[in-house]
Amino acid sequence: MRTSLGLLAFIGFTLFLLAAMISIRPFGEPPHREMDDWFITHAQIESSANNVVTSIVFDYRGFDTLGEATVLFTAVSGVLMVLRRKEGMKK
Amino acid sequence: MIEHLPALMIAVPLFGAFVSPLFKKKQNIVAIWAILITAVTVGLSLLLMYQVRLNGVIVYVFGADKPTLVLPSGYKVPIRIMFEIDGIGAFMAISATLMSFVGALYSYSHVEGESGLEKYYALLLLLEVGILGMVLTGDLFNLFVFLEIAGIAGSALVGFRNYRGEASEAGIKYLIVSSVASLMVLFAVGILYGEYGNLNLAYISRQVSFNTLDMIAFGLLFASFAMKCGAVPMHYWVPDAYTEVPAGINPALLVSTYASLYALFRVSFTLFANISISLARVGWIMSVLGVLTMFIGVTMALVQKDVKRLMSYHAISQTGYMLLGVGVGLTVLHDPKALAEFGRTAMAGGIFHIINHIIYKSLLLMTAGALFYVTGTRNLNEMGGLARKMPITTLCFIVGAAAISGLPPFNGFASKFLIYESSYRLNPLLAVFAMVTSILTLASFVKVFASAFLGPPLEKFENVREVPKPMIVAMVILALLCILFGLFPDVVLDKLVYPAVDALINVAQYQSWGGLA
Amino acid sequence: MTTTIIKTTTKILTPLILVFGSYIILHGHLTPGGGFQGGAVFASGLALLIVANKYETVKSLFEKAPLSVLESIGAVGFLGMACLGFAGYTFFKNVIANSGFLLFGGKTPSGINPGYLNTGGTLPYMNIFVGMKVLAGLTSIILVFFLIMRRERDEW
Amino acid sequence: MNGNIWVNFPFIVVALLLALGFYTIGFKRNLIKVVIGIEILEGAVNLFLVALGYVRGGYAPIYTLAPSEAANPQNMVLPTPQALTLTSIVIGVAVSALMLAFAVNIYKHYGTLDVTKIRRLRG
Repeated sequence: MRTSLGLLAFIGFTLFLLAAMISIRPFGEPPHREMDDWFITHAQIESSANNVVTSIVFDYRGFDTLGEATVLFTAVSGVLMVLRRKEGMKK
Repeated sequence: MIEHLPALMIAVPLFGAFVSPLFKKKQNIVAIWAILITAVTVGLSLLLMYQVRLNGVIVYVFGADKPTLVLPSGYKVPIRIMFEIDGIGAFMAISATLMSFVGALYSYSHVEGESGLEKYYALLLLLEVGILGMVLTGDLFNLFVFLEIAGIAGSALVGFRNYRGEASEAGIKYLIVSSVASLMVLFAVGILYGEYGNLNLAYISRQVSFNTLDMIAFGLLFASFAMKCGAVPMHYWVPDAYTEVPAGINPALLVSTYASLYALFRVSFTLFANISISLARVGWIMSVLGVLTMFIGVTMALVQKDVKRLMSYHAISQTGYMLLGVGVGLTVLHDPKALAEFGRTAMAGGIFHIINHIIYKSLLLMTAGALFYVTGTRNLNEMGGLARKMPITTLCFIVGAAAISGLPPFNGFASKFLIYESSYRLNPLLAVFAMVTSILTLASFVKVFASAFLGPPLEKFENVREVPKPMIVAMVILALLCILFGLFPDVVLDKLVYPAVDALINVAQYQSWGGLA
Repeated sequence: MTTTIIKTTTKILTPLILVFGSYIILHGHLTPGGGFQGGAVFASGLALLIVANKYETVKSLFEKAPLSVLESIGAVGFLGMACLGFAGYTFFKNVIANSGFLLFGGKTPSGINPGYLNTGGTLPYMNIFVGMKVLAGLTSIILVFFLIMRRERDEW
Repeated sequence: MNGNIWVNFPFIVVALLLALGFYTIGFKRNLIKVVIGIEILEGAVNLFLVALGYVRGGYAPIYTLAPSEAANPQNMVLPTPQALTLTSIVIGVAVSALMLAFAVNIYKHYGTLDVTKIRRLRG
């Protein structure tokens, strides 16, 4: 009963996703590229980098990258904490 | 320096987190360091609230020449990440910083002597960073990044007691839920980016129309944030996570749940504000979801034996009140008369309930943590007669229990009353359900009080003492806040809650970056 | 996993992988790549070193390695580079770009060019710090998984 | 619409991958398989982001020694989705590392990774 209900929900969700993906704009023809044009034309002037993607990653959207580095830091701390040895524990 | 306040809100706790693993062998120093950093952020967030009340919406553009340079000279779209802070953002920031501070203070004694503490405090600070970023940001992708930070830090902390299998299990459950939710958020953000070529929340909210893709993105965002804030069909992770996490993290974890609730409100009030026709329907969905959440949560709570698990189910049911209050407001958002009559009050009730619930539920979970600290068990049937031994804890528990049941002069009453009277105006049935839930809550807490604190003193708890001072101080701070918020609700409503409500209602101000463009 | 063939191959390959990783980090602002990718390549070289050796060797090799300190330094350095913008601009402002600063402060010609290493402003600094952080972080994840697997194989 | 389906083939693949990921998360009982399901979701979303940035006949947005047709900015693919994908890949690595750490711990405590068996062991 529970499995069939889950299967039904799953099929419904798949159709929902397919509907979304069929009604999206055609592949390879972005309708709005104002923001990206600014990046492409100004990356060399404003952030002095030939690689536009790097200029976005570290300059225009650098704050995201700080968050990304923080995510990695968090995960490393988490892994080290979860897999730490037990001997330090006293209680 | 004052114009860099929004950036400092993130940079200071982040610096604290990055530095704390260096204090590897000195466990006390790292605890004090975390308390210090969280105390500084409390000050910063109060300053931020002051600035927001002074200037309205604060915008901070990262990497521009000036913090207020939203659009590059003569260009029509925003290109950089920005923070956009209005009343509700500052309100949530205050809750987050305050609760992290109290949690760090409490943790000083509560987890003393366990290993891995430098990671523990680093993760506490990172959880705070995640929440602050979520509530302050004005950029959709940035929201996703901070959602992930909060989710990962939270789940790692849930698994802190790695010598218990249940902790790891609860941790992976929370991590699966939060990563699926955030991936769906990212998918929705991708859909919006594909349509409008931008990631700025305010800019997209001006462009959003009423086509299929927008609806799908809205559905995905609504579902994922509802999942992360523990609304009913997806509530099963909440009790596990709240039970297994050390009590010192509970306040911050609660706030991170409500940061998702904030994101839910932000999405439905601001991002999709243009779809005025069906917003009332969304409001009804939110209210009914709220009623279901509160009712199912409280009925599950009645049968629990584990004291923290019981309180966690109450956390689910209290989330329902917030959804109900704000949902009522959303239903009548485009009806100025009804909005002025009861919609604004309902939203005030819902948002006031967020901070009230954070305060008293943290207090209760901390008293449960104190019970665990002295008795080593969380099973209610094994406790008893602790009132004499731990007078301050008992007193704090009574304050928290009275507040959660909505008894007058405590803060729970103030916000619940607002919700009752306004949801009654929309549909009396909603108010009836809310009141029944409140009575059931009272019943269940009377049970906890009787079995843990009253009764004959048990032999095995002969040597039990009151918990150490830092824990007491943390609990007393929260208990005092409970009483203060209950005695002077008008002050809090005026200074904190109504600015937040008006920020949600006044979409035009947010969409124009506070009048900058 | 610790046969002679693997050990010898590792000895030859690891230096190459490490050099390639450093190249990707340093040329992040000119060619595809950057701190994260280069750090991951560098960490994969160290991972090769870890899986190809015995438990005791790895433990003695990495016991003194200040991975956690390196990670903190990388993170704080990244944050510090971002904080440079507080001096007159905003957080994350690229203050060094085109300023004529000695290291990485050179001017980039507009349009297609062969690429000059001494450009990019704060970008190469951030790449280096992030690369340091990523290599330390990923290596410590791999190391802790490796140690726990080898240590507790008998207990399972 | 009819011609759209073949033009939008990458997006259809994204939808199918998402469905596959959700199926794996929802119906598999082994924790490692659940983690794999989340990785599939991650890959699907990343593919979606990259596909959004594609411009027909476009060049990589890098000026170093680029072919001369790339000098016109209209001929470069959109750089923002690539940057977003980089961020989300690293986040995916972090999430999977932490999940596997939890899985290791769970296996150590219960001796199994089957979700239903774990639930039974807890009672």
